[in-house]
Amino acid sequence: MDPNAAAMAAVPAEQQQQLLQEIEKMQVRDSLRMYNSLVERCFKDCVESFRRKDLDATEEKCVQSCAAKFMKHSARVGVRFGELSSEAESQMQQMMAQQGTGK
Amino acid sequence: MDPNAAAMAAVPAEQQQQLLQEIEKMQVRDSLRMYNSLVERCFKDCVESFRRKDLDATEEKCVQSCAAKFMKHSARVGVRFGELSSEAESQMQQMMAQQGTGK
Amino acid sequence: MDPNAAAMAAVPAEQQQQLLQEIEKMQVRDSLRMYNSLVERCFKDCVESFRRKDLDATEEKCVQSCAAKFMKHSARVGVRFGELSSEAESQMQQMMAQQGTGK
Amino acid sequence: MAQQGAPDPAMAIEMAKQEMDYRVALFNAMVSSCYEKCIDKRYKDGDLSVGENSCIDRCSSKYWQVTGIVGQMLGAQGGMHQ
Amino acid sequence: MAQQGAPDPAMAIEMAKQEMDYRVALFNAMVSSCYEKCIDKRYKDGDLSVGENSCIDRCSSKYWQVTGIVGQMLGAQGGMHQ
Amino acid sequence: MAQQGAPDPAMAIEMAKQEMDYRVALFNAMVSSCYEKCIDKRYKDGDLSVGENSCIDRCSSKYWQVTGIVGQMLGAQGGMHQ
Repeated sequence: MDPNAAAMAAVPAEQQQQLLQEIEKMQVRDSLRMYNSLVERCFKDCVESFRRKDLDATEEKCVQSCAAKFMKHSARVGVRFGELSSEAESQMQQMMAQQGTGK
Repeated sequence: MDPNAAAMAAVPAEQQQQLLQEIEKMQVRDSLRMYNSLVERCFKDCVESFRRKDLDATEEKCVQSCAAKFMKHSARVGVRFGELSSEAESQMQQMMAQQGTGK
Repeated sequence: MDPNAAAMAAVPAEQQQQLLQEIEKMQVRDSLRMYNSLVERCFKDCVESFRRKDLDATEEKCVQSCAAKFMKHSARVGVRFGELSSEAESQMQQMMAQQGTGK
Repeated sequence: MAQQGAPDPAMAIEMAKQEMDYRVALFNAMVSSCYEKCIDKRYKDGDLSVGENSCIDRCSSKYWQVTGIVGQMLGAQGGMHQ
Repeated sequence: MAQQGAPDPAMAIEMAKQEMDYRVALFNAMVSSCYEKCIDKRYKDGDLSVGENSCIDRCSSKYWQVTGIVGQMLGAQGGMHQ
Repeated sequence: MAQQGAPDPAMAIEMAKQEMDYRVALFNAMVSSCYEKCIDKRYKDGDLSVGENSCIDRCSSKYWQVTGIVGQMLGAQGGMHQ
């Protein structure tokens, strides 16, 4: 079960539109935050010298590899996170069904 | 004087209900943030090896001790924080009374 | 072009008042965050010993220098940030004018 | 999740929002923690190595388990979580 | 706290919220700063030692004093904090 | 910035707010990153040295360039930014 679907189910129909807008806001905010933290991290790891005001070729290459790696990393963690979440979700439902509170 | 009480006093009576809801939201948000930072810290300090996908007994024990220690630490800082806040509060009130602006 | 002005232009006139309030809120929030991070940083760099409960003269001097340096640093980055932003803004406008989409 | 007759729709929205905020924060912490533990910072190229990939999988799994242990302790202690 | 005739109730709520946000952030920073300075990270058991406890007390006190010094400097400089 | 006929004023406010939030976060990250790279932490006095000042200028410029590179990569990848 999609975790967002679970959250939606708990909300009265008339309010779902509002919740969808909140989700969208959150996604924009979150991708901007991700962008910022990506810049911060790759700058920290790749730029060491301040004898010039422009990035040299090595620094530029390093930033590109760093950003590419981070995005792949983040995507992979995303897949695992989804799996772990839905495992937990179905265990929870089984438990509730056994306790007879899941009518 | 309870700091929340001070904040409440500055707010018109009709709005206090709304402020109470804000406080409650803030508390939920804050305990979730605390939970997250606790997990992050104890994971960082206790889990070093990634040759298996499950925590071993040593790691599990370490996480438990870390979390227990953090909670005790946090509670103690909370007590000190409360003392320091009310000291500052009463100094402030004394100062205002002396300046005659505390009518 | 002032970046805030750009943001303002995208917003209908009746809503500008509301946006101004949002900006003000954000500024208060941001200066409190800056204050907090300044304390955190200077505490971390200047206070090492916990054999007493009061700061000694060396620690106090260190905190003052640290805070002064941080504020000067922050102001200088602010100037650079402003220059880089307006450069980027005018490049963007030139590009749009050339593409004929800037009517 | 503990919706014992909470009929107030604004409250329901608020709870759903906090649930999502929490999940986003958990995911972000997992990303950055496992990045620190698993990724070679020399950045020779932009691909993940075989070793990095399997480290990420195990790290995600262990991180999740830590979440569970800490959650149980906090729940036992004061019922703060749910 | 500088409520010179601010009659707008939405404004009063907003100020009270920011005051609380600020206090929470200060407390959290104090917790994590003193954790770094005082706590032995080997986690042999879940209790604080005598030394850790007294370090926490002194650390809290010194952290608070740093808050005061920095606050005064910022206040003198631009009146940003009240 | 992609305002293709978005007539909803609440939406416009929201977008303007996020734009500003983003700029503030970028500025803060630049301040703290360049502080780490450029500032001598011994704090003998409260002034920036000549070397620190020129380091700050170059650091700001390089940080901005990294922003551009990463922005392009993210834009090419999924159009996430704008």
